[in-house]
Amino acid sequence: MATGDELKAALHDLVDRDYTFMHICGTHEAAIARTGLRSVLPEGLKIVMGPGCPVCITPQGEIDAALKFVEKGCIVATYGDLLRVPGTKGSLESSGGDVRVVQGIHKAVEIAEKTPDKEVVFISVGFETTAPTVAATILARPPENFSILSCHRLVPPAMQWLLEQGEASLDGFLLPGHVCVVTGYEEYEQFPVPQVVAGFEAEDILLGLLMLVKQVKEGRHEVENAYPRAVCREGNRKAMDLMYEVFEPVDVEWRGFPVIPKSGLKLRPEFRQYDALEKFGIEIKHVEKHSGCICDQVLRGVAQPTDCKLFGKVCTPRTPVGPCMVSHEGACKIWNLYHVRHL
Amino acid sequence: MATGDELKAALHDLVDRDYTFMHICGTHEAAIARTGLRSVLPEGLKIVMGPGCPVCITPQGEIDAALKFVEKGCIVATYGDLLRVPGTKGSLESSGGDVRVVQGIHKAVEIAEKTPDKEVVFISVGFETTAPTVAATILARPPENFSILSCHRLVPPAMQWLLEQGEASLDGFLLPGHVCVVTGYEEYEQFPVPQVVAGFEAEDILLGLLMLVKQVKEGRHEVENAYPRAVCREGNRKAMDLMYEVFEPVDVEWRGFPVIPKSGLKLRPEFRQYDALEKFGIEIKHVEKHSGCICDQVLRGVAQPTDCKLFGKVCTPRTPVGPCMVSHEGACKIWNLYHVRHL
Amino acid sequence: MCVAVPAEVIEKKDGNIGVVDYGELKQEVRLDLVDVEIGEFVLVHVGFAIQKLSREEGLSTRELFKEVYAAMEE
Amino acid sequence: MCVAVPAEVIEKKDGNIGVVDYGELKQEVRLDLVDVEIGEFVLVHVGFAIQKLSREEGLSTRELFKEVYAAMEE
Amino acid sequence: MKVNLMHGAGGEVMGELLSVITKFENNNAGGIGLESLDDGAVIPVGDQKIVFTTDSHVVHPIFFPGGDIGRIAVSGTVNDLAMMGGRPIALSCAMVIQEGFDVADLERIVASMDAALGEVGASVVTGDTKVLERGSLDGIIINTAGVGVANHVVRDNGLRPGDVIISSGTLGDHGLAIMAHREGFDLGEQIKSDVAPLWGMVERALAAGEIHAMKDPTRGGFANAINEMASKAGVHVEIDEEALPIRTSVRSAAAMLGIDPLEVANEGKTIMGVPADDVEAVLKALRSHKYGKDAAIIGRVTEGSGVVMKTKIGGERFIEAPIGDPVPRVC
Amino acid sequence: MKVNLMHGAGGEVMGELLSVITKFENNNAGGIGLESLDDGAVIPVGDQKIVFTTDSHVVHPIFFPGGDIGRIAVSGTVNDLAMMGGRPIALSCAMVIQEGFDVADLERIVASMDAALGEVGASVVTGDTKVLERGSLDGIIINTAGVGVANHVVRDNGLRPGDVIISSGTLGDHGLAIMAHREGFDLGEQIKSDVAPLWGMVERALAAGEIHAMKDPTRGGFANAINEMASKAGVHVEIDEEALPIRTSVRSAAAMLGIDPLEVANEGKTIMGVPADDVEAVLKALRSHKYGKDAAIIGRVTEGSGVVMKTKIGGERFIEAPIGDPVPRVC
Ligand code: SF4
Ligand code: SF4
Ligand SMILES: [Mg+2]
Ligand SMILES: [Mg+2]
Ligand SMILES: [Mg+2]
Ligand SMILES: [Mg+2]
Ligand SMILES: [Mg+2]
Ligand SMILES: [Mg+2]
Ligand SMILES: [Mg+2]
Ligand SMILES: [Mg+2]
Ligand SMILES: [Mg+2]
Ligand SMILES: [Mg+2]
Repeated sequence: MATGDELKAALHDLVDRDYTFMHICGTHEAAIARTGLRSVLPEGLKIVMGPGCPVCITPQGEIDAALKFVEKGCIVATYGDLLRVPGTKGSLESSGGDVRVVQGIHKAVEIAEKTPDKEVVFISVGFETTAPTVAATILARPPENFSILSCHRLVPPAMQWLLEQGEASLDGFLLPGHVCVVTGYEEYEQFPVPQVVAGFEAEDILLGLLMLVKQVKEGRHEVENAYPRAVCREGNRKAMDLMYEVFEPVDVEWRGFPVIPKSGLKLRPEFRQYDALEKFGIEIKHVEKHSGCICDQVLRGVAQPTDCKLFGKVCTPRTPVGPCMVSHEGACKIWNLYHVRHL
Repeated sequence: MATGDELKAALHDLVDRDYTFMHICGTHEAAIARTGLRSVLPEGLKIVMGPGCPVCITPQGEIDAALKFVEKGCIVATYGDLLRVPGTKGSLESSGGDVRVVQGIHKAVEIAEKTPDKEVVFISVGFETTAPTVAATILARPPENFSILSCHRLVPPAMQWLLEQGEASLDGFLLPGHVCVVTGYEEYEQFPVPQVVAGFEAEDILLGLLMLVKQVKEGRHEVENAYPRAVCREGNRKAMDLMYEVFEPVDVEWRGFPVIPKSGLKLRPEFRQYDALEKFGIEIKHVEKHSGCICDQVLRGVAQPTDCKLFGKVCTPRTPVGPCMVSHEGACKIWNLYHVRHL
Repeated sequence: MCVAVPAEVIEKKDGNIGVVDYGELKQEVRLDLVDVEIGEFVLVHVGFAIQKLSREEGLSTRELFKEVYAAMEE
Repeated sequence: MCVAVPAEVIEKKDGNIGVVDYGELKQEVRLDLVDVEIGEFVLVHVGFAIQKLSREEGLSTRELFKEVYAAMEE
Repeated sequence: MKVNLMHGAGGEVMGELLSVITKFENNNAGGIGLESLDDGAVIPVGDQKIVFTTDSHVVHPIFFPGGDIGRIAVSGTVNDLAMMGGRPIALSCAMVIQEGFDVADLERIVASMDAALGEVGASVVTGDTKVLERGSLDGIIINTAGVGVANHVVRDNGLRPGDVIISSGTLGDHGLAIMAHREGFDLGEQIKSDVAPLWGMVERALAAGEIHAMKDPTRGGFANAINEMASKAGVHVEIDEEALPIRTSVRSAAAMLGIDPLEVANEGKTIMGVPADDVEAVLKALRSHKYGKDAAIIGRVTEGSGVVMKTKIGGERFIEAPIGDPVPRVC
Repeated sequence: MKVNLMHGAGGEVMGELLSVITKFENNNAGGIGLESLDDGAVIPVGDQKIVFTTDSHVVHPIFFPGGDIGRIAVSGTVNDLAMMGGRPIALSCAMVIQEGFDVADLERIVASMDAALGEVGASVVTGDTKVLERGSLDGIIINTAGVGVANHVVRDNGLRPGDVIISSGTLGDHGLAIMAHREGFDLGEQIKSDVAPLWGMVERALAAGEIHAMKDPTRGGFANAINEMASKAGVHVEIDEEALPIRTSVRSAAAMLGIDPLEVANEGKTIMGVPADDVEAVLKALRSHKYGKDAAIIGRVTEGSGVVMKTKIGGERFIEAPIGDPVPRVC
């Protein structure tokens, strides 16, 4: 890998005007924050956040549904990330129910196997990176007392929607490395903007930025790969095939966004027995966002958290108003932690 | 009231040979133990215990049924006395369920009124003293989510059964004062043995004993009343009428005894909606007693707790084997506490 | 069996409810099973008055003893 | 999104299960989504290997930078 | 074996659990240690005798007539120090709080602790707070430990034949206040807990005469405390039923609930063994303090073992440490 | 307002709860009191400086790789005493136990406490036991309070510009051992907690040189401790990411679980501020003890405020006290 010092020097050499790039990956934002990466960028080079955190973009109605399973006495298994996300009435963590943090869906299935007299519902969030793991597990036919609440989302439809809005004056996109591990990046070639697939070490991100600046300067718009040790153009076909064997795309709302066509994943009819919503007769309800929250603009890259009047006052990591203040990968939360306090 | 000293002197004057009287009231035993009454009696005068503790004589199957209501998620309300009585699998206290100690059935009904979304089952033990309070409450038509497990027992059928056995060489009976408050004592006149209704102060009991000794000496066998401030021959007619309006006698097992004809109380058909057994489809199962336990003999007055090989060794108040070691009014428990330790 | 305690009726309320005094301790109890007036004494069991107590009879326990014992003296 | 960590496959078991080493830390992971051999590197996400990592490609990131930067020098 | 509720209720059963829990080889810091199971320990530091004790407090309801968990948490530890002859100096306060607990209630509790501290001139100087998630704790647990300084250490094992047993006041108030106040008995606030920090009163008694043994009759009540004192000292104690100070309201509630007032906790009383010559002076000193005005002679110590009560009827019966917490009974 | 879990996780949020819980007027016994929120309090008794501290311990699971709740209960209090410069003398032990708890587990816990006590020559001299009914507590809570004696009191607010920050060893071990061991991650015993009583090590360091400030990075981890030390002293602290001692296995688990190892508890470490002249000697003393062999210089103190980390890439970012207990994240 190239050293950080070389990359920083190259970027400083190269950047001669203002550039704004968007990443659409919470893990990119977390890495940027953790490594203090913004502090080493040349002036003028800005990274803004897109809708890349699967927890942030899970609408409140889906969290409320998860809480309904708790109420019904189910064991609810999920990733730790979802524990503290507030629904209309509290969070999974404060629900007092039997909520288990698991590493992945296979561990939730193990719980179901061990407690055959209890219903186990797995709250299944995640983008294309995660959905294939769910598909592989469902294909192995888990026991009858197991089901999932599918909150999956697909990245390209959201990116397309963003580009159609055309609000943010973006010079290009840092593509989500781990999504592309699975999907490859062929699908992104349809978008007429500079794009680079990047990994998650500071050096990976610096390299990605360097390649983006170069594309802009050279007037190109294509998809380049700065993460070749993990990503190839075709991705992981086996994983993608499994995903589409089990799921089909569906129109769905994103938190802070309207309904985006074909941007969600629903179990195909032959796997409906694992659909917790159908099994328990629960419907996802749309919940109106708090009026002052500009999360939608933040997630579209047209506003920064500090542009929000509620930021740091009414809306804090402890009393989150919008989704972006909720997740560890949420833009507002990360800004609250790393950018604002003393700078 | 006559003073204790006068009564003691009179008893000592009078007792010239061995006398054995049986009381059939746990509260008598408790009073005797609490006041150290046996220590002031003349030598030769013995008081033995009969089946007078409603907790002791409640068969294990009925406790198991109470635990089933806990399992079914009902709120179980009962008197504190029943909390620690072991069923086949633990006690109400250790069940982890929503078990409420109430002063009486009316408080259980209040709970049902306050929690309309929960079933409330009242575990209803007690002799004729208690059953009318239950009857009065049922007649007022409690809410639909309320029902009772009727474990009631009647005293005279058990006394008749005891007399028919003829094992214990008893000189007479101290009749249960508070049962007779309600029933009066006319019904006891059928039994051809000396009987005296007694109250629960030390002086009341001493007076009762004095009257019993006198009957024996005079060769009489009748029912006399040493508790006239509370008991009259006809009892409380209003209470008895209510009791029989709601309940009908039924053949039933007593813990440590066989089935005694017409010795229990069952809700009459028009009140069956309040019968928890029918409501939840639960049956009382007969549970075999531990082989070494001689509780049945203790309760019939033919053996003392210290005659039992298990007493104080395998069977202690903490690890009760038989019913008599369970209740605060149980013969074995009381002997363990007050008689055996250092004497 | 049956813990029961004497108490004085100090108030009557609607719905067969009365307030009794056990001795520096007052409580509401049910009066369904007895007909009593304020100032009378009752025996209370599981929160219900189960019988009126007669003061005169109560006082006469001493007499009762005297009778019994006197009879024996002979 | 998606925390994923590289690990070396050190054992393969029945039922699409493998043991990986993240660096002084071993764990069983699911191999449903990849075809790998012992000694190869994978990227692990939510307990599943989601892709093989190519060592050669990994090493060539430095080359990639050099290429990119060299191209710019011109 | 599993721990059960009786293991926590004092008396003989609790002894079994204690034998496990006190199996420390490192159990004494050169004074009186864990092995003596007294109200507290004594640690010599320099030329001073430091008294040290702890208690965790769980009370339902947390606010009750006459007090609250905060007042108990301070009084319990102040009193254990006082029972050793120690002037309370500093307390620690460690709260374990359930998620969802009302902060306004915490404020009340802290204010109540502060008031009790003020009565005896002690301070809470160090603390700890843990919050547990819903479902893993019912309400709040407050632990206090206390550090005091004793001029003259008093033990709970010092009864001697010839001693007179004094109770500093009425018995059973706290336990019956709690029970009467619980939902379902509708007795409201008619019985008040006696919870109080006793150092002021004990200090006067210590100055007035010799005290051979002292203990606060908390868990398991008087019945438990007097048995512990008798058995540790290897003496017989005889109690006069008629001399026992018990409030009429407490007696009434005890009768109604089927509970022995000698078996429930007191939180503002001490039981003392005092040599006959000093009884008058000690009694006078106790009665001079607001928390000791009902102090009474309730029995005497002789050679032998066990605790016997002379009943009103002239009978005798043993007073035994209760097994398990008393439960209201009605039949 | 209701108490929530974040109120118990250290940091700024906890501060809000603490402002309620520490609102005692009687908060100081003439030395260092509750107001200073240090690792413990100091009480002058005679010519001695008594150090006093307390902690309640709730750990799930109660037995974990490298230790158990008993070892934590003793180490936590011994370490708080040590952080004040106090030699641990006597501990109290108050257990609140759920009905149904296994007595064999209690025996193991007591033996483990005893072993930890033996390491530093302290004793459990007084105790208390409560048993709660099923459903009102999840497992066991052990409170210990500790009494120690200090020749020279060390505070957690004593950092001065020019001081060097030392960590006595690797960071994140305990927190990640607990998390990795929890059901569902199947990492078994690969990561061991660092739980240990540190007095022996601290004693050597105290003898070797001057220590301006000392704190054990327990709840909230290093991130919380260093922020508290910086803000109490009114100084700026700069940490070198590359100098931080973190085990490879801890790093791996942290990456896999999405957890920052600086935000989880350590139970056998101390963070010190040492004047430059004494750094060598203190470091040598620490490394001479088995619990200090990975001791390292990790940063420095300058004028200003806040804690900043120089990252490997040459960037800068703040280290903030965490909000809420870290939860494993996967996406
Ligand atoms: S600060 Fe809060 S309210 Fe404002 S945009 Fe962010 S999440 Fe929404
Ligand atoms: S001692 Fe126990 S086993 Fe023996 S008769 Fe009594 S209850 Fe039965
Ligand atoms: Mg004590
Ligand atoms: Mg104590
Ligand atoms: Mg105490
Ligand atoms: Mg603490
Ligand atoms: Mg003492
Ligand atoms: Mg500390
Ligand atoms: Mg502490
Ligand atoms: Mg600590
Ligand atoms: Mg105690
Ligand atoms: Mg310190």
